[in-house]
Amino acid sequence: MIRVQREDFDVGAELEALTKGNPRIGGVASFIGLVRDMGGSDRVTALTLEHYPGMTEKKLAEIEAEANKRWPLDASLIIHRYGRLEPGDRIVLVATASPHREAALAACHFLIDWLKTDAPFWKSEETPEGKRWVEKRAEDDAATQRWTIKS
Amino acid sequence: MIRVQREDFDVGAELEALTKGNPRIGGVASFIGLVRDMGGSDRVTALTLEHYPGMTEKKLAEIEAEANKRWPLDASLIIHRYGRLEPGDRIVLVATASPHREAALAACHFLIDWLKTDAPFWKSEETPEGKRWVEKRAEDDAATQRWTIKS
Amino acid sequence: MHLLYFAWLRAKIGTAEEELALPSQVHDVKSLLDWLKTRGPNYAEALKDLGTVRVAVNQDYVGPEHRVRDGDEIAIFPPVTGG
Amino acid sequence: MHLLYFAWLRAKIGTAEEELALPSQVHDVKSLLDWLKTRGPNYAEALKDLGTVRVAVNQDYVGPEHRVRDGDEIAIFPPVTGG
Repeated sequence: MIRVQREDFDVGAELEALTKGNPRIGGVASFIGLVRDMGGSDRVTALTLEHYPGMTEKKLAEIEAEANKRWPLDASLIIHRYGRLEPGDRIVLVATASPHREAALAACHFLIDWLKTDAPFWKSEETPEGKRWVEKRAEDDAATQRWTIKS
Repeated sequence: MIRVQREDFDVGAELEALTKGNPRIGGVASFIGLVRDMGGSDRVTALTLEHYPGMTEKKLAEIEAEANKRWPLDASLIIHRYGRLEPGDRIVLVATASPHREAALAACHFLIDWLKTDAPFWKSEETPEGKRWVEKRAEDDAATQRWTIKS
Repeated sequence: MHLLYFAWLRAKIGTAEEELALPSQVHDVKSLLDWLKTRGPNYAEALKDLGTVRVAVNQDYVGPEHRVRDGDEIAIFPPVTGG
Repeated sequence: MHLLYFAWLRAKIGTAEEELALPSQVHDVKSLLDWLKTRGPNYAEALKDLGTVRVAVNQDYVGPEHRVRDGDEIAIFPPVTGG
Protein backbone atom coordinates (compact mmCIF):
# COMPACT_ATOMS: atom_id res chain seq x y z
CA MET A 1 0.00 0.00 0.00
CA ILE A 2 1.25 3.49 -0.72
CA ARG A 3 0.14 6.84 0.64
CA VAL A 4 1.27 10.38 -0.15
CA GLN A 5 -0.04 12.81 2.43
CA ARG A 6 0.53 16.07 4.23
CA GLU A 7 -0.49 14.65 7.66
CA ASP A 8 1.72 12.80 10.12
CA PHE A 9 1.20 9.05 10.63
CA ASP A 10 1.04 6.77 13.67
CA VAL A 11 3.93 4.30 13.30
CA GLY A 12 2.63 1.81 15.89
CA ALA A 13 -0.85 1.71 14.36
CA GLU A 14 0.51 1.42 10.80
CA LEU A 15 2.82 -1.49 11.65
CA GLU A 16 0.08 -3.23 13.62
CA ALA A 17 -2.38 -2.89 10.72
CA LEU A 18 0.21 -4.34 8.33
CA THR A 19 0.25 -7.76 10.04
CA LYS A 20 -3.26 -7.87 11.48
CA GLY A 21 -5.01 -11.17 10.86
CA ASN A 22 -2.06 -12.77 9.07
CA PRO A 23 -0.31 -15.26 11.39
CA ARG A 24 2.03 -16.34 8.56
CA ILE A 25 4.12 -13.19 9.08
CA GLY A 26 7.26 -13.78 11.13
CA GLY A 27 9.00 -10.44 10.70
CA VAL A 28 8.30 -6.78 9.99
CA ALA A 29 11.15 -4.52 8.94
CA SER A 30 10.64 -0.79 8.85
CA PHE A 31 12.45 2.45 8.26
CA ILE A 32 11.36 5.90 9.41
CA GLY A 33 12.98 8.95 7.87
CA LEU A 34 13.01 12.09 10.01
CA VAL A 35 13.80 15.75 9.40
CA ARG A 36 17.20 16.33 10.87
CA ASP A 37 18.95 19.40 12.11
CA MET A 38 22.71 18.94 12.05
CA GLY A 39 23.19 21.95 14.30
CA GLY A 40 26.04 24.42 13.96
CA SER A 41 26.19 26.74 10.95
CA ASP A 42 24.19 24.20 8.95
CA ARG A 43 21.14 24.54 11.20
CA VAL A 44 17.94 23.53 9.49
CA THR A 45 14.92 25.15 11.09
CA ALA A 46 12.39 23.66 8.67
CA LEU A 47 12.10 21.60 5.50
CA THR A 48 9.55 21.85 2.72
CA LEU A 49 8.85 18.81 0.54
CA GLU A 50 7.41 19.47 -2.88
CA HIS A 51 6.26 16.59 -5.09
CA TYR A 52 4.73 15.78 -8.47
CA PRO A 53 1.17 14.65 -7.71
CA GLY A 54 0.24 11.75 -9.93
CA MET A 55 3.77 10.72 -10.85
CA THR A 56 4.67 10.31 -7.17
CA GLU A 57 1.90 7.76 -6.60
CA LYS A 58 2.77 6.03 -9.88
CA LYS A 59 6.48 5.71 -9.02
CA LEU A 60 5.88 4.58 -5.43
CA ALA A 61 3.44 1.92 -6.66
CA GLU A 62 5.99 0.73 -9.24
CA ILE A 63 8.77 0.53 -6.63
CA GLU A 64 6.48 -1.35 -4.25
CA ALA A 65 5.47 -3.77 -7.03
CA GLU A 66 9.15 -4.37 -7.83
CA ALA A 67 9.92 -5.22 -4.17
CA ASN A 68 7.01 -7.64 -4.11
CA LYS A 69 8.33 -9.28 -7.28
CA ARG A 70 11.83 -9.67 -5.83
CA TRP A 71 10.94 -10.86 -2.31
CA PRO A 72 8.13 -13.00 -0.87
CA LEU A 73 6.31 -10.28 1.05
CA ASP A 74 2.96 -10.70 2.71
CA ALA A 75 2.47 -6.96 3.09
CA SER A 76 4.25 -3.69 2.37
CA LEU A 77 3.66 -0.03 3.05
CA ILE A 78 5.15 3.26 1.91
CA ILE A 79 3.91 6.52 3.41
CA HIS A 80 5.62 9.70 2.22
CA ARG A 81 4.69 13.15 3.47
CA TYR A 82 4.93 16.48 1.69
CA GLY A 83 4.61 20.10 2.84
CA ARG A 84 6.46 21.96 5.57
CA LEU A 85 8.11 19.88 8.31
CA GLU A 86 10.30 20.68 11.29
CA PRO A 87 13.34 18.89 12.80
CA GLY A 88 12.25 15.63 14.42
CA ASP A 89 9.13 15.35 12.21
CA ARG A 90 8.59 12.08 10.35
CA ILE A 91 8.97 12.28 6.55
CA VAL A 92 8.63 8.72 5.38
CA LEU A 93 7.72 5.26 6.61
CA VAL A 94 8.64 2.10 4.73
CA ALA A 95 7.56 -1.26 6.14
CA THR A 96 7.67 -4.80 4.83
CA ALA A 97 6.27 -8.01 6.31
CA SER A 98 7.24 -11.54 5.39
CA PRO A 99 7.28 -15.05 6.82
CA HIS A 100 11.10 -14.69 6.73
CA ARG A 101 13.18 -11.91 8.23
CA GLU A 102 15.76 -11.78 5.44
CA ALA A 103 13.08 -10.98 2.85
CA ALA A 104 11.53 -8.28 5.04
CA LEU A 105 14.90 -6.66 5.84
CA ALA A 106 16.20 -6.71 2.26
CA ALA A 107 12.94 -5.42 0.76
CA CYS A 108 12.74 -2.57 3.29
CA HIS A 109 16.31 -1.52 2.48
CA PHE A 110 15.59 -1.73 -1.26
CA LEU A 111 12.42 0.38 -0.96
CA ILE A 112 14.03 3.25 0.93
CA ASP A 113 17.07 3.27 -1.40
CA TRP A 114 14.86 3.33 -4.48
CA LEU A 115 12.42 5.92 -3.35
CA LYS A 116 15.35 8.23 -2.55
CA THR A 117 16.38 8.18 -6.22
CA ASP A 118 13.10 7.51 -8.06
CA ALA A 119 10.22 9.20 -6.24
CA PRO A 120 9.66 12.78 -7.49
CA PHE A 121 10.09 14.71 -4.25
CA TRP A 122 12.27 17.76 -3.72
CA LYS A 123 13.38 19.21 -0.42
CA SER A 124 14.13 22.81 0.36
CA GLU A 125 15.58 23.78 3.71
CA GLU A 126 15.15 26.88 5.83
CA THR A 127 18.35 27.87 7.63
CA PRO A 128 19.41 31.02 9.49
CA GLU A 129 21.20 31.98 6.23
CA GLY A 130 18.02 31.63 4.15
CA LYS A 131 16.22 29.05 2.06
CA ARG A 132 18.11 26.57 -0.11
CA TRP A 133 17.30 23.54 -2.26
CA VAL A 134 18.72 20.25 -1.05
CA GLU A 135 21.15 18.74 -3.55
CA LYS A 136 21.13 15.14 -4.61
CA ARG A 137 23.67 12.94 -2.82
CA ALA A 138 25.92 10.78 -5.00
CA GLU A 139 25.74 8.09 -2.27
CA ASP A 140 22.02 7.77 -2.89
CA ASP A 141 22.57 6.88 -6.54
CA ALA A 142 25.25 4.41 -5.51
CA ALA A 143 22.89 2.83 -2.96
CA THR A 144 20.22 2.32 -5.60
CA GLN A 145 22.74 0.98 -8.11
CA ARG A 146 23.48 -1.91 -5.74
CA TRP A 147 20.00 -3.26 -6.36
CA THR A 148 20.34 -3.23 -10.14
CA ILE A 149 20.12 -6.73 -11.49
CA LYS A 150 23.04 -7.32 -13.83
CA SER A 151 21.80 -8.73 -17.13
CA MET B 1 19.21 -0.05 25.70
CA ILE B 2 18.23 -3.66 26.23
CA ARG B 3 15.22 -5.18 27.94
CA VAL B 4 14.27 -8.80 28.61
CA GLN B 5 10.67 -9.06 29.68
CA ARG B 6 7.56 -11.20 29.79
CA GLU B 7 5.21 -8.31 28.89
CA ASP B 8 4.35 -7.04 25.42
CA PHE B 9 5.73 -3.69 24.25
CA ASP B 10 4.29 -0.68 22.42
CA VAL B 11 6.25 -0.35 19.16
CA GLY B 12 5.12 3.19 18.39
CA ALA B 13 6.00 4.46 21.87
CA GLU B 14 9.37 2.66 21.90
CA LEU B 15 10.42 4.07 18.51
CA GLU B 16 9.23 7.53 19.47
CA ALA B 17 11.21 7.42 22.76
CA LEU B 18 14.34 6.35 20.86
CA THR B 19 14.61 9.60 18.92
CA LYS B 20 12.94 12.02 21.35
CA GLY B 21 14.91 15.21 21.83
CA ASN B 22 17.65 14.31 19.35
CA PRO B 23 17.16 16.24 16.08
CA ARG B 24 20.45 14.83 14.69
CA ILE B 25 18.71 11.53 13.93
CA GLY B 26 17.69 11.16 10.28
CA GLY B 27 16.62 7.53 10.21
CA VAL B 28 15.28 4.79 12.45
CA ALA B 29 15.43 1.19 11.26
CA SER B 30 13.53 -1.47 13.13
CA PHE B 31 12.67 -5.13 13.04
CA ILE B 32 9.79 -6.81 14.85
CA GLY B 33 9.78 -10.60 15.19
CA LEU B 34 6.36 -12.22 15.55
CA VAL B 35 5.16 -15.70 16.50
CA ARG B 36 4.09 -17.31 13.29
CA ASP B 37 1.71 -20.11 12.51
CA MET B 38 2.53 -21.67 9.17
CA GLY B 39 -0.85 -23.42 9.06
CA GLY B 40 -1.41 -26.92 7.71
CA SER B 41 0.03 -29.93 9.54
CA ASP B 42 2.74 -27.70 11.02
CA ARG B 43 0.22 -25.57 12.92
CA VAL B 44 1.73 -23.79 15.89
CA THR B 45 -0.86 -22.93 18.49
CA ALA B 46 1.61 -21.41 20.96
CA LEU B 47 5.30 -20.85 21.59
CA THR B 48 7.20 -20.80 24.86
CA LEU B 49 10.46 -18.91 25.09
CA GLU B 50 12.88 -19.98 27.81
CA HIS B 51 16.03 -17.99 28.49
CA TYR B 52 19.11 -17.86 30.70
CA PRO B 53 18.56 -14.91 33.05
CA GLY B 54 21.78 -13.02 33.55
CA MET B 55 23.56 -14.34 30.48
CA THR B 56 20.75 -13.09 28.22
CA GLU B 57 21.18 -9.52 29.41
CA LYS B 58 24.97 -9.84 29.18
CA LYS B 59 24.90 -11.14 25.61
CA LEU B 60 22.33 -8.61 24.39
CA ALA B 61 24.39 -5.78 25.90
CA GLU B 62 27.54 -7.13 24.21
CA ILE B 63 25.80 -7.39 20.83
CA GLU B 64 24.40 -3.87 21.20
CA ALA B 65 27.86 -2.54 22.14
CA GLU B 66 29.35 -4.25 19.08
CA ALA B 67 26.76 -2.61 16.79
CA ASN B 68 27.53 0.78 18.32
CA LYS B 69 31.23 0.16 17.72
CA ARG B 70 30.69 -0.74 14.06
CA TRP B 71 28.18 1.97 13.10
CA PRO B 72 27.65 5.60 14.15
CA LEU B 73 24.38 5.12 16.05
CA ASP B 74 22.72 7.78 18.16
CA ALA B 75 20.43 5.26 19.86
CA SER B 76 19.66 1.55 19.82
CA LEU B 77 17.13 -0.73 21.47
CA ILE B 78 16.65 -4.46 21.86
CA ILE B 79 13.55 -5.79 23.61
CA HIS B 80 13.18 -9.58 23.78
CA ARG B 81 10.25 -11.32 25.41
CA TYR B 82 10.12 -14.70 27.12
CA GLY B 83 7.28 -16.91 28.36
CA ARG B 84 4.26 -18.27 26.49
CA LEU B 85 3.21 -16.46 23.32
CA GLU B 86 0.57 -17.06 20.67
CA PRO B 87 0.62 -16.62 16.86
CA GLY B 88 0.72 -12.94 15.96
CA ASP B 89 2.31 -11.98 19.31
CA ARG B 90 5.47 -9.86 19.22
CA ILE B 91 8.67 -11.64 20.34
CA VAL B 92 11.42 -9.14 19.70
CA LEU B 93 11.99 -5.53 18.72
CA VAL B 94 15.31 -4.26 17.41
CA ALA B 95 15.66 -0.58 16.56
CA THR B 96 18.58 1.63 15.60
CA ALA B 97 18.74 5.36 15.04
CA SER B 98 21.45 7.28 13.22
CA PRO B 99 22.02 10.52 11.34
CA HIS B 100 22.42 8.28 8.24
CA ARG B 101 20.03 5.64 6.98
CA GLU B 102 22.71 3.18 5.84
CA ALA B 103 24.13 2.93 9.37
CA ALA B 104 20.70 2.44 10.93
CA LEU B 105 19.66 -0.21 8.37
CA ALA B 106 22.92 -2.19 8.54
CA ALA B 107 23.09 -2.10 12.35
CA CYS B 108 19.47 -3.25 12.68
CA HIS B 109 20.13 -6.17 10.33
CA PHE B 110 23.31 -7.06 12.23
CA LEU B 111 21.55 -6.99 15.61
CA ILE B 112 18.71 -9.30 14.63
CA ASP B 113 21.10 -11.74 12.91
CA TRP B 114 23.40 -11.84 15.93
CA LEU B 115 20.77 -12.18 18.57
CA LYS B 116 19.35 -15.15 16.66
CA THR B 117 22.63 -17.01 17.08
CA ASP B 118 24.08 -15.52 20.29
CA ALA B 119 21.29 -14.70 22.73
CA PRO B 120 20.48 -17.66 25.03
CA PHE B 121 16.80 -18.15 24.22
CA TRP B 122 15.12 -21.44 23.33
CA LYS B 123 11.73 -21.87 21.73
CA SER B 124 9.35 -24.75 22.19
CA GLU B 125 6.20 -24.98 20.09
CA GLU B 126 2.78 -26.37 20.86
CA THR B 127 1.19 -28.08 17.85
CA PRO B 128 -1.83 -30.36 17.47
CA GLU B 129 0.70 -33.25 17.51
CA GLY B 130 2.22 -32.15 20.83
CA LYS B 131 5.06 -30.03 22.15
CA ARG B 132 8.42 -29.85 20.38
CA TRP B 133 11.65 -27.91 20.71
CA VAL B 134 12.49 -25.61 17.80
CA GLU B 135 15.71 -26.61 16.08
CA LYS B 136 18.41 -24.22 15.09
CA ARG B 137 18.33 -23.12 11.45
CA ALA B 138 21.59 -23.40 9.48
CA GLU B 139 20.58 -20.19 7.63
CA ASP B 140 20.78 -18.30 10.92
CA ASP B 141 24.41 -19.27 11.42
CA ALA B 142 25.14 -18.31 7.82
CA ALA B 143 23.44 -14.94 8.32
CA THR B 144 25.60 -14.19 11.36
CA GLN B 145 28.75 -15.36 9.59
CA ARG B 146 28.28 -12.60 7.02
CA TRP B 147 29.01 -10.03 9.70
CA THR B 148 32.26 -11.65 10.79
CA ILE B 149 35.17 -9.35 10.13
CA LYS B 150 37.86 -11.28 8.29
CA SER B 151 41.17 -10.87 10.05
CA MET C 1 1.65 19.85 -24.70
CA HIS C 2 1.38 20.47 -20.97
CA LEU C 3 4.62 21.52 -19.29
CA LEU C 4 5.30 21.20 -15.56
CA TYR C 5 8.31 22.56 -13.65
CA PHE C 6 9.40 21.60 -10.12
CA ALA C 7 11.74 22.73 -7.35
CA TRP C 8 14.44 25.24 -8.35
CA LEU C 9 13.59 24.82 -12.04
CA ARG C 10 10.09 26.08 -11.25
CA ALA C 11 11.53 28.92 -9.17
CA LYS C 12 13.99 29.98 -11.91
CA ILE C 13 11.50 29.75 -14.78
CA GLY C 14 8.92 31.51 -12.64
CA THR C 15 5.95 29.31 -13.37
CA ALA C 16 4.75 25.87 -12.21
CA GLU C 17 3.03 24.90 -15.44
CA GLU C 18 2.09 26.10 -18.88
CA GLU C 19 0.20 24.88 -21.94
CA LEU C 20 2.16 25.31 -25.17
CA ALA C 21 1.59 24.30 -28.76
CA LEU C 22 4.29 21.92 -30.01
CA PRO C 23 6.57 23.91 -32.40
CA SER C 24 7.48 22.22 -35.67
CA GLN C 25 11.20 22.01 -34.80
CA VAL C 26 10.49 20.06 -31.56
CA HIS C 27 10.32 16.31 -31.98
CA ASP C 28 12.14 14.91 -28.96
CA VAL C 29 13.18 15.89 -25.41
CA LYS C 30 16.49 17.31 -26.57
CA SER C 31 14.96 19.61 -29.18
CA LEU C 32 12.25 20.63 -26.68
CA LEU C 33 14.88 21.76 -24.15
CA ASP C 34 16.84 23.60 -26.88
CA TRP C 35 13.70 25.41 -27.96
CA LEU C 36 12.64 26.28 -24.38
CA LYS C 37 16.04 27.96 -23.81
CA THR C 38 15.19 30.44 -26.57
CA ARG C 39 12.00 31.53 -24.79
CA GLY C 40 13.72 33.96 -22.45
CA PRO C 41 16.65 34.50 -20.06
CA ASN C 42 14.79 32.75 -17.22
CA TYR C 43 14.52 29.56 -19.34
CA ALA C 44 18.10 29.90 -20.59
CA GLU C 45 19.36 30.25 -17.03
CA ALA C 46 17.24 27.39 -15.63
CA LEU C 47 18.24 24.99 -18.41
CA LYS C 48 21.87 26.00 -18.90
CA ASP C 49 23.30 22.85 -17.26
CA LEU C 50 21.37 19.89 -18.61
CA GLY C 51 23.34 17.59 -16.29
CA THR C 52 21.07 18.74 -13.46
CA VAL C 53 17.83 18.50 -15.46
CA ARG C 54 15.53 15.47 -15.46
CA VAL C 55 12.54 15.00 -17.74
CA ALA C 56 9.43 12.85 -17.38
CA VAL C 57 6.97 12.38 -20.23
CA ASN C 58 3.53 11.20 -19.16
CA GLN C 59 4.96 10.52 -15.69
CA ASP C 60 7.82 8.26 -16.76
CA TYR C 61 11.49 9.24 -16.69
CA VAL C 62 12.83 9.59 -20.23
CA GLY C 63 16.12 10.33 -21.98
CA PRO C 64 16.97 13.09 -24.52
CA GLU C 65 15.93 10.98 -27.51
CA HIS C 66 12.43 10.33 -26.20
CA ARG C 67 9.81 11.51 -28.72
CA VAL C 68 7.41 14.23 -27.61
CA ARG C 69 3.93 14.74 -29.01
CA ASP C 70 1.25 17.36 -28.63
CA GLY C 71 -0.98 16.28 -25.75
CA ASP C 72 1.98 14.91 -23.74
CA GLU C 73 2.41 15.85 -20.09
CA ILE C 74 6.07 16.87 -19.88
CA ALA C 75 7.68 17.55 -16.50
CA ILE C 76 11.10 19.17 -16.13
CA PHE C 77 12.85 19.12 -12.76
CA PRO C 78 16.16 18.72 -10.90
CA PRO C 79 17.34 15.36 -9.49
CA VAL C 80 14.92 14.15 -6.84
CA THR C 81 15.75 14.47 -3.12
CA GLY C 82 12.93 12.72 -1.27
CA GLY C 83 12.95 9.97 1.33
CA MET D 1 30.48 -25.54 40.73
CA HIS D 2 26.95 -24.47 39.88
CA LEU D 3 25.45 -26.32 36.88
CA LEU D 4 22.51 -25.01 34.84
CA TYR D 5 20.61 -26.87 32.11
CA PHE D 6 18.26 -25.35 29.56
CA ALA D 7 15.64 -26.37 26.96
CA TRP D 8 15.60 -30.06 26.00
CA LEU D 9 18.84 -30.69 27.89
CA ARG D 10 17.06 -29.61 31.05
CA ALA D 11 14.05 -31.77 30.15
CA LYS D 12 16.20 -34.85 29.45
CA ILE D 13 18.41 -34.49 32.52
CA GLY D 14 15.35 -33.77 34.63
CA THR D 15 16.66 -30.81 36.57
CA ALA D 16 17.22 -27.10 35.88
CA GLU D 17 20.24 -26.68 38.14
CA GLU D 18 22.43 -28.44 40.65
CA GLU D 19 25.38 -27.67 42.88
CA LEU D 20 28.19 -30.21 42.54
CA ALA D 21 31.69 -30.48 43.96
CA LEU D 22 34.31 -30.47 41.21
CA PRO D 23 35.67 -34.07 40.90
CA SER D 24 39.45 -34.45 40.67
CA GLN D 25 39.33 -35.84 37.10
CA VAL D 26 37.45 -32.76 35.80
CA HIS D 27 39.67 -29.91 34.67
CA ASP D 28 38.05 -28.60 31.49
CA VAL D 29 34.67 -28.55 29.71
CA LYS D 30 35.42 -31.77 27.83
CA SER D 31 36.27 -33.76 30.95
CA LEU D 32 33.25 -32.25 32.74
CA LEU D 33 30.89 -33.51 30.02
CA ASP D 34 32.56 -36.95 30.03
CA TRP D 35 32.14 -37.18 33.79
CA LEU D 36 28.50 -35.98 33.72
CA LYS D 37 27.65 -38.76 31.24
CA THR D 38 28.63 -41.32 33.92
CA ARG D 39 26.14 -39.87 36.41
CA GLY D 40 23.15 -41.79 35.01
CA PRO D 41 21.26 -42.79 31.86
CA ASN D 42 19.45 -39.41 31.75
CA TYR D 43 22.83 -37.59 31.55
CA ALA D 44 24.22 -40.12 29.07
CA GLU D 45 21.18 -39.69 26.82
CA ALA D 46 21.12 -35.87 27.06
CA LEU D 47 24.83 -35.56 26.30
CA LYS D 48 25.27 -38.36 23.75
CA ASP D 49 25.64 -36.03 20.76
CA LEU D 50 28.00 -33.24 21.77
CA GLY D 51 27.44 -31.61 18.36
CA THR D 52 24.14 -30.28 19.73
CA VAL D 53 25.53 -29.21 23.12
CA ARG D 54 26.74 -25.69 23.92
CA VAL D 55 28.51 -24.67 27.13
CA ALA D 56 28.83 -21.30 28.82
CA VAL D 57 31.18 -20.75 31.76
CA ASN D 58 30.38 -17.70 33.87
CA GLN D 59 27.96 -16.58 31.13
CA ASP D 60 30.40 -16.69 28.23
CA TYR D 61 30.37 -19.28 25.45
CA VAL D 62 33.41 -21.55 25.72
CA GLY D 63 34.96 -24.46 23.83
CA PRO D 64 35.85 -27.98 25.08
CA GLU D 65 39.33 -26.94 26.24
CA HIS D 66 38.07 -24.16 28.51
CA ARG D 67 39.26 -24.69 32.10
CA VAL D 68 36.58 -25.19 34.77
CA ARG D 69 37.03 -24.33 38.44
CA ASP D 70 35.00 -24.86 41.56
CA GLY D 71 32.80 -21.82 42.02
CA ASP D 72 32.20 -21.50 38.25
CA GLU D 73 28.67 -21.09 36.92
CA ILE D 74 28.49 -23.63 34.10
CA ALA D 75 25.48 -23.75 31.78
CA ILE D 76 24.84 -26.57 29.33
CA PHE D 77 22.23 -26.17 26.63
CA PRO D 78 21.30 -26.82 22.98
CA PRO D 79 21.96 -24.29 20.19
CA VAL D 80 19.95 -21.12 20.83
CA THR D 81 16.74 -20.40 18.89
CA GLY D 82 15.65 -16.94 19.97
CA GLY D 83 14.82 -13.85 17.97
